[in-house]
Amino acid sequence: MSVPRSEDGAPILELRGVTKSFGANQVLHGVDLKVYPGSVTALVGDNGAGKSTLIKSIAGIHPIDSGEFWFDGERVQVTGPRDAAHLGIEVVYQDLALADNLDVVQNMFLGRERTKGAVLDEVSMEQAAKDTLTTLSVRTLKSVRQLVSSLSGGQRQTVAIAKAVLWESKLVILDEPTAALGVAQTRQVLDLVRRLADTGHAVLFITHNMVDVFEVADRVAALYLGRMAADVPISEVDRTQVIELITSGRSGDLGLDQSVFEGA
Amino acid sequence: MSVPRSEDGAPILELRGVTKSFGANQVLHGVDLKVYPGSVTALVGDNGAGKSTLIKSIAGIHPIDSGEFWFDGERVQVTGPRDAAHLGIEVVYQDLALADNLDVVQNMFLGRERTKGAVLDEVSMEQAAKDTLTTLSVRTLKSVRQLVSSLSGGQRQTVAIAKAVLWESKLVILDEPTAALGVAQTRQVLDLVRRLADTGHAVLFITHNMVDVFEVADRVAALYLGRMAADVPISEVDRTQVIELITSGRSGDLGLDQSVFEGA
Amino acid sequence: MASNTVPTSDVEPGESAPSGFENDRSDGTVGGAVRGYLDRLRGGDLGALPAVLGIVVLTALFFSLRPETFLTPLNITNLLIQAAPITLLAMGLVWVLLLGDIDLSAGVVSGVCAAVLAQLLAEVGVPWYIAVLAALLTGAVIGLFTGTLVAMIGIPSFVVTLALFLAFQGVTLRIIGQGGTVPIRDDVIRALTNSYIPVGIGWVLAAAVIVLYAALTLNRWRRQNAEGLTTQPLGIVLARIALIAVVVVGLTAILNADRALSAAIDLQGIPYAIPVVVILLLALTFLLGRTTFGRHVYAVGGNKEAARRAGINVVRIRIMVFVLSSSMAAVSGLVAAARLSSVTPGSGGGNTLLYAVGAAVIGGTSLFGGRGRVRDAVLGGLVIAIIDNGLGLLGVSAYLNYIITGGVLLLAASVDALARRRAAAGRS
Amino acid sequence: MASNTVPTSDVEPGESAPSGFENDRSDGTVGGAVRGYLDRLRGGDLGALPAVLGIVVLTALFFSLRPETFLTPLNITNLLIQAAPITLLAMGLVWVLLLGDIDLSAGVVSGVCAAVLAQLLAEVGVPWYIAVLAALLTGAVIGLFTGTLVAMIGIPSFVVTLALFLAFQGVTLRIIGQGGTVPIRDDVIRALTNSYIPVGIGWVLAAAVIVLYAALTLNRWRRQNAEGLTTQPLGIVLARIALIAVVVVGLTAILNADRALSAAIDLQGIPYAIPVVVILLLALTFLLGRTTFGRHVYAVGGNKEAARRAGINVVRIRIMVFVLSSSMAAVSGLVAAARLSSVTPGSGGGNTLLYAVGAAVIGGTSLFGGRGRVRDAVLGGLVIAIIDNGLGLLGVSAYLNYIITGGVLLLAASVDALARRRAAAGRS
Amino acid sequence: GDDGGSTGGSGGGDAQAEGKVGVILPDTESSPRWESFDRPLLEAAFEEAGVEYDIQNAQGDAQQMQTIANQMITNGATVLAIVNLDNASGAQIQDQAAQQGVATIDYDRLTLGGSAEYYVSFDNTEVGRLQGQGLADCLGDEPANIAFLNGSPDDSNATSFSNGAHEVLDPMTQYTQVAEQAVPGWEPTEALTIFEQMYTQQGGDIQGVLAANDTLANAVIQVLARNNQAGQVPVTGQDASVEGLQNILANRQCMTVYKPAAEEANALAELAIALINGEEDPSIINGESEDPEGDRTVPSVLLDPVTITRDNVSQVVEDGQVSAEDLCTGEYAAACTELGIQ
Ligand SMILES: Nc1ncnc2c1ncn2[C@@H]1O[C@H](COP(=O)(O)OP(=O)(O)OP(=O)(O)O)[C@@H](O)[C@H]1O
Ligand SMILES: Nc1ncnc2c1ncn2[C@@H]1O[C@H](COP(=O)(O)OP(=O)(O)OP(=O)(O)O)[C@@H](O)[C@H]1O
Ligand SMILES: [Mg+2]
Ligand SMILES: [Mg+2]
Repeated sequence: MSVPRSEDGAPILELRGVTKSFGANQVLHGVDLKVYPGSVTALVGDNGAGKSTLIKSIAGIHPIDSGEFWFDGERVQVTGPRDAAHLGIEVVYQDLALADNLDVVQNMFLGRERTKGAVLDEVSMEQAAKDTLTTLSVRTLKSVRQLVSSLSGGQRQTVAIAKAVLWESKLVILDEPTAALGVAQTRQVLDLVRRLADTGHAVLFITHNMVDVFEVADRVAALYLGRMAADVPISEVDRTQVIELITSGRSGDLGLDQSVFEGA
Repeated sequence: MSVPRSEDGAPILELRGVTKSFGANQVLHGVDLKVYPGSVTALVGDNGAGKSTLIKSIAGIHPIDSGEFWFDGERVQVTGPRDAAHLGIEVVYQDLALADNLDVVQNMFLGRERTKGAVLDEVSMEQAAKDTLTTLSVRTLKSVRQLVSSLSGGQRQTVAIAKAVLWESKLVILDEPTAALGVAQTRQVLDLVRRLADTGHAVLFITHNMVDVFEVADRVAALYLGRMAADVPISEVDRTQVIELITSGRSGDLGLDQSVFEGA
Repeated sequence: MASNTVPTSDVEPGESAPSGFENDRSDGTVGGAVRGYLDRLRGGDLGALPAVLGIVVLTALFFSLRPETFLTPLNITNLLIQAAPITLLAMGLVWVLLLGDIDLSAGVVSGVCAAVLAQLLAEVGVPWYIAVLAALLTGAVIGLFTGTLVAMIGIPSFVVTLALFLAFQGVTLRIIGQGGTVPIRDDVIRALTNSYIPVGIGWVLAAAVIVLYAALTLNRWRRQNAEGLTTQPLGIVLARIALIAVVVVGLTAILNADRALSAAIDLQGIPYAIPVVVILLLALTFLLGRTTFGRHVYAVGGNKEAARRAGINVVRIRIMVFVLSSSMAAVSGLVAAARLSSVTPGSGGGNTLLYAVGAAVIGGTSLFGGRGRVRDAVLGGLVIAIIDNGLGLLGVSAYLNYIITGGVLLLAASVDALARRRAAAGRS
Repeated sequence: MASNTVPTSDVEPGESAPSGFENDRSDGTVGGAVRGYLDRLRGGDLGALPAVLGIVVLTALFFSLRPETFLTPLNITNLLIQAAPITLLAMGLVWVLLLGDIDLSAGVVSGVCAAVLAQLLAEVGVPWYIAVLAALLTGAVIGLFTGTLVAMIGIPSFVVTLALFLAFQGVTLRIIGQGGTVPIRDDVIRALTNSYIPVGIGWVLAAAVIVLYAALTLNRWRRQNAEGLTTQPLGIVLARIALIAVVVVGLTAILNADRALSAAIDLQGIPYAIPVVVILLLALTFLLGRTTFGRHVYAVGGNKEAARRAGINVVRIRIMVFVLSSSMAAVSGLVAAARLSSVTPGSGGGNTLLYAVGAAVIGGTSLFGGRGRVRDAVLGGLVIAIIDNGLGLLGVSAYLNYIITGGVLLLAASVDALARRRAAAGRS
Repeated sequence: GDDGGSTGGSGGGDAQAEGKVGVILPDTESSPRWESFDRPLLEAAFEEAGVEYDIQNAQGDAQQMQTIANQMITNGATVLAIVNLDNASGAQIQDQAAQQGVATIDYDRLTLGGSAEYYVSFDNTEVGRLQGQGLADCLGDEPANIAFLNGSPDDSNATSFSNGAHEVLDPMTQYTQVAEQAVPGWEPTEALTIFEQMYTQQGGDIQGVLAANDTLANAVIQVLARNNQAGQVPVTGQDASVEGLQNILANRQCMTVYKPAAEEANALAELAIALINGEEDPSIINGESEDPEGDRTVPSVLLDPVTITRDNVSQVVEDGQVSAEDLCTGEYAAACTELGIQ
């Protein structure tokens, strides 16, 4: 839609000092993050570092304990997924969240059904679903009227991704979207991520795959035990540094220093 | 336990002509497969090719329509997961299958609780669970008495893997075990897979990651649309060939030929 | 990671064309559609089959035991009127069950609404339409209350409605108060079950229903076909229209036949309660199957969290479903009151609710949410009414009646379960 | 993919040591344990708190309304006997609910078993222990039947037990005869609720319970501590033992006080039904919490498919749970029959079942399976018995009784729900 | 029914000077009378005599009745009157009361094998006999098919009613008994279906219906009305409820059995007061009843149930059991005028 902007511009989403606990278990410790339109930000971190918790907070699934969200230059309160959707944030969750009793088309249009008058416009939704799935290289799906409960792991993930990219949102967040995908499908999703950014959308992309990070990301943000260890342009780090940031929270000048933990 | 044997020896598990349909949807078409003790067989295939269905058939989750299972040289009937467990087959499923209302220790010992007299031996189970998890490089888990519903995606996967490797089974089947794992954890699992094979166990390993395939596998079996396109030693194929087998079912001399489909 | 394009020409398209969606292109023949249906049955998707089978088997059974009375126009009319209150109640409960919730208070709510109606008519003397409106409003307000407690406060629906089940018994007792029963004398209300549509008008209505159904079905088929989407072959569509026509014409003929037991009297025509049930069935089926609201109800029942993440206002949907269900309970209470021409403190109590839930479940609605249709209530309601009606003709003693009713219910349910189980051999 | 070893020395161990499991090492202080408990509460894990709060609030309420009678030894004894049948029934139902199933027939099963007992005593004249055995066996066989239908044939438990709910009403009616009652004259059976343990023996029993509890708890703590596993600090363990001791001693003192209303009569001692409840509570708690069977029940309730894949014989577990639950229904029927010294065709009917399920749910057991404890039945049963008992003292009219009972249930449930909801602000 | 105040020394030894009466009514469904007649009438009688009282309803549940009895005794009742739900559970309550030194009265239903001091009642078997006779009177000597619609199968009083009716009707050979069913829970909706099916099965060939009470009778009448037979087929009833009386006024019901609740309530109040005051042989005692099971005789106040037909409907109004205002609404006004009811 708009022209791509570099990360020097204003961030579309900015988090300041976000903290979040589950009972006694503090998962996020004052996390700052900036996501820019027209660029792909890779969010990396060890298992259990808090990546999914962070993006669920952005999406309004979890209320946060403290911290600020700024979207498009304004401070916003996100109290539920509906708020996030209204802002123009679309999310593919790691745990997918599909309604198993509905079919592929119904899931893809859930919450945003097309209607003709009061009546659901099944014809147009079915057509649009097929078109989108085709661009994602889905070739083994027998029918778009199949219940998602009967889909393979990769097929489910594709449906979730297709659902998110159907809507031209300002910010697309993808939590390990290629984890269950085959070679060809992964290729399509990476291309899609790049294409989204190139057409001016902001993309936040969680992955454990370093190859993917260095292929599509413009920036990389590393979480270490719930703290943001680094949030830098991809050009400033190499693969070994990113892995160090993930596993130990620091790498050379970058990352957290001991004082952070002692201050806690 | 036993000394490693090469794939020239007798296969521990052999499938002959396994077919399986879900209603009108035929998913497996006469699949043959051999898995050898002391070696890692990578099962690859596109999303929806039928990999998970195949291993669920082996594990007795799905009854098959026709075909034969041979285990350790004998023809066997597997009518449920209990049969598979008795044979010495241990499986990590793609959809994990953990009881969300139980904690990590309880899940890891589910179905094989240790007891002292009639009473559960919680102390020894907790200790064993901790030991196993530690070898899998789990560092962010706060407590082994945490409910698995509160675990991150990668932590859940680790628990499922830990549950399977606790038992020294003859055949270990892993369905995309590293999909949600971080860099370090993936490393540990790959090492573990190799170690299992080197100590004489048979491993059947499903993955979409070609790097992993070529790192740990001794053989590679490629499923294409429910048909076994190739089942060959890793030394006979290269990466491009495997990808071709996955995406088109054939590569040069290898793979299915047109007549297979015409015969159907 | 070379992205190979797949040589589609290599493989035979009919079976495994890798371009996908091959099952979405029907082969357009009736035979293919029938095969598809049998495959679905084998796949465990039994749909209405078990309930329909139950109706057929029970009808055959009672007909063989009481050939001279069971299938007379009089008894069929009785049967339909007997089935109406429970069916209406179940038609509301289906929605609650779709959410994975339960409403134990639905039966007594129907009693409260009927009591409101009766007292307004008897004590205040308002015209019937005001009283009906008030009763429906009472139902809706109760639903709003229940729904709010369940969806906003988050108390499990079982507990909320158990508490309300008790409380509303007291309310009915209070409303009815001295005298113990309130007779209903209003002719319009009583007409619901005690008067009959003139024969001519009955036939016109029947024709209208058939034409409307045919027009809508054919139009839908035409449109889908034009877009090249999944459709059933025209033959099947026409066959369904024919089936509906036969059922409607057959029932109309039976209800329009003279069913008086003595020659002196003239007793014929469709009882007004029947079109009420049919219209509500059509309206609710439309709401559930063809509108956004219905879609969201399924989604909330299938996976609340997924629905929430998709931006659906889960709280609103749940509240609205309880309002709808309690309003249907009110309608059911009205019909039951009309049938008895009076309201007692026990109205809607006893086994009313369990029968209604049983009707929905036997019809095919799942108690765990996400699976069910409005017509399930009608089919299941018929099964239960047939058992009751047939046993009444047999005139067995009370204890046998309990045992046989239970036994038949069990049998009906186990046919269903066994069929699904056989099918499940092919499922996870 | 370099596998860096993590420089553990870099980070402060107490908070985020990357070696994991830090929450498993308790800091060993009482303060820490209390903080942990508060954190768990905030985290939404309320445990027994809402039910205990309910008991306390209701007691305070009724005490303030009827200060001269509510907390007298006589009334407390009455209360405990009143609570016994419903508690016993709920103690069985908890297991069924843990599986995510329901048993609508449990109430009438208790009636059938009581009818068997009564007829064997009255008509056949067998000794009491044979009659009791036969009643328990009847319960077990019924459970086997129900469980088989549910677990092997795969009919939803709601439908099976709805059908059996009807059928068993007929069976009781058959056994007892229309409009009949069978009096129970056997002294041993009647002693359950009408005779009392001699004061001295009562004190010995109380002491035994306390010593046993202390020994088991301390031994467990010692063993866990020795292995360096998660434990509660000794202070907390001792505090819990003290709490149990206070409750047991207090209750024993109250029940051993003379509660006769006229000076001429001598009425004191623990009713025999109380140790029956306590022993079953302890035994079932052990079975559920400390054995493989109990663990598997939780697993099946939490995720049937995961349990199946883990090699658990899901069918067997479900059948056994139904056997257990129906046997407990039989025990409940015995106590209820002893209390009335008679059995009628309506025994176990009416609201019995709903109250028992309500008791389990108010105690904290989930209707969706996987969450619950045996003690929930006791706590919830007490809540319901207190409402009943207190309202009986107030002497309100029938309609108000219904409304107030419903209202109080609702209130109790919403306190729970609101607390959980506040906590859920911190959950997904 | 709440006395509000504290009774002070409820456990005190001298029950002579003061006491408290507890009354437990059985349910709300077998008849509307318990909540709508007995409760207010008893309240009025006790208030007049200046006795403390507590009236509760067991809501059809014997366990509940047991609980209420416990609570009343705890609350210091010195006299307990119960309408038992069945003999054995009633006897249990009375035994327990005796243990605590509380005197008991059987109200309306005699507890066989019980230990009540007194018994106040209409004879339930007699009620059934009146119904049988009433039906026979309406039918006359013509041969007729008759159907029985009995009360709840788990209610022992329903058995007494039907026994009485059979006693009268069984010897009458001109009648053929073509159908007999018990109505679970006295539920009128069930009764409707049950009778509808009887009627259909008999091809409408039913000339008389013995319905156990007015609520069941009304259900029968609805079925008859739908077949344009209301008024042609005599139907019996019980309770003299407004609905039943209106059906009688409109000629749809042939008779009902009236049990003047006021008489019964007053008798109970009088006996209770006598017991509290330690009176021997209250003058109101007019007979005694056999308790074959307990092998004893119980001093009784036995009241006569009255057959009400269209001719003596006015008696019920005159007794004040039903107000003319309630009865003579709308279409019934004319009949009331005709019969001189106001
Ligand atoms: N509902 C919850 N209750 C308690 N703890 C939770 C909850 N959800 C997550 N956690 C904990 O929070 C931490 C972070 O979890 P999160 O899912 O954000 O990790 P992640 O970075 O997405 O990991 P992964 O790469 O494995 O997906 C984990 O230690 C997890 O155990
Ligand atoms: N229960 C079911 N009912 C109907 N179809 C099913 C069912 N389970 C799987 N399928 C279909 O079978 C095919 C194979 O599924 P399977 O899960 O075996 O794929 P897979 O090779 O494991 O794919 P992935 O790599 O995505 O995990 C898919 O097309 C899927 O839609
Ligand atoms: Mg995650
Ligand atoms: Mg798979």
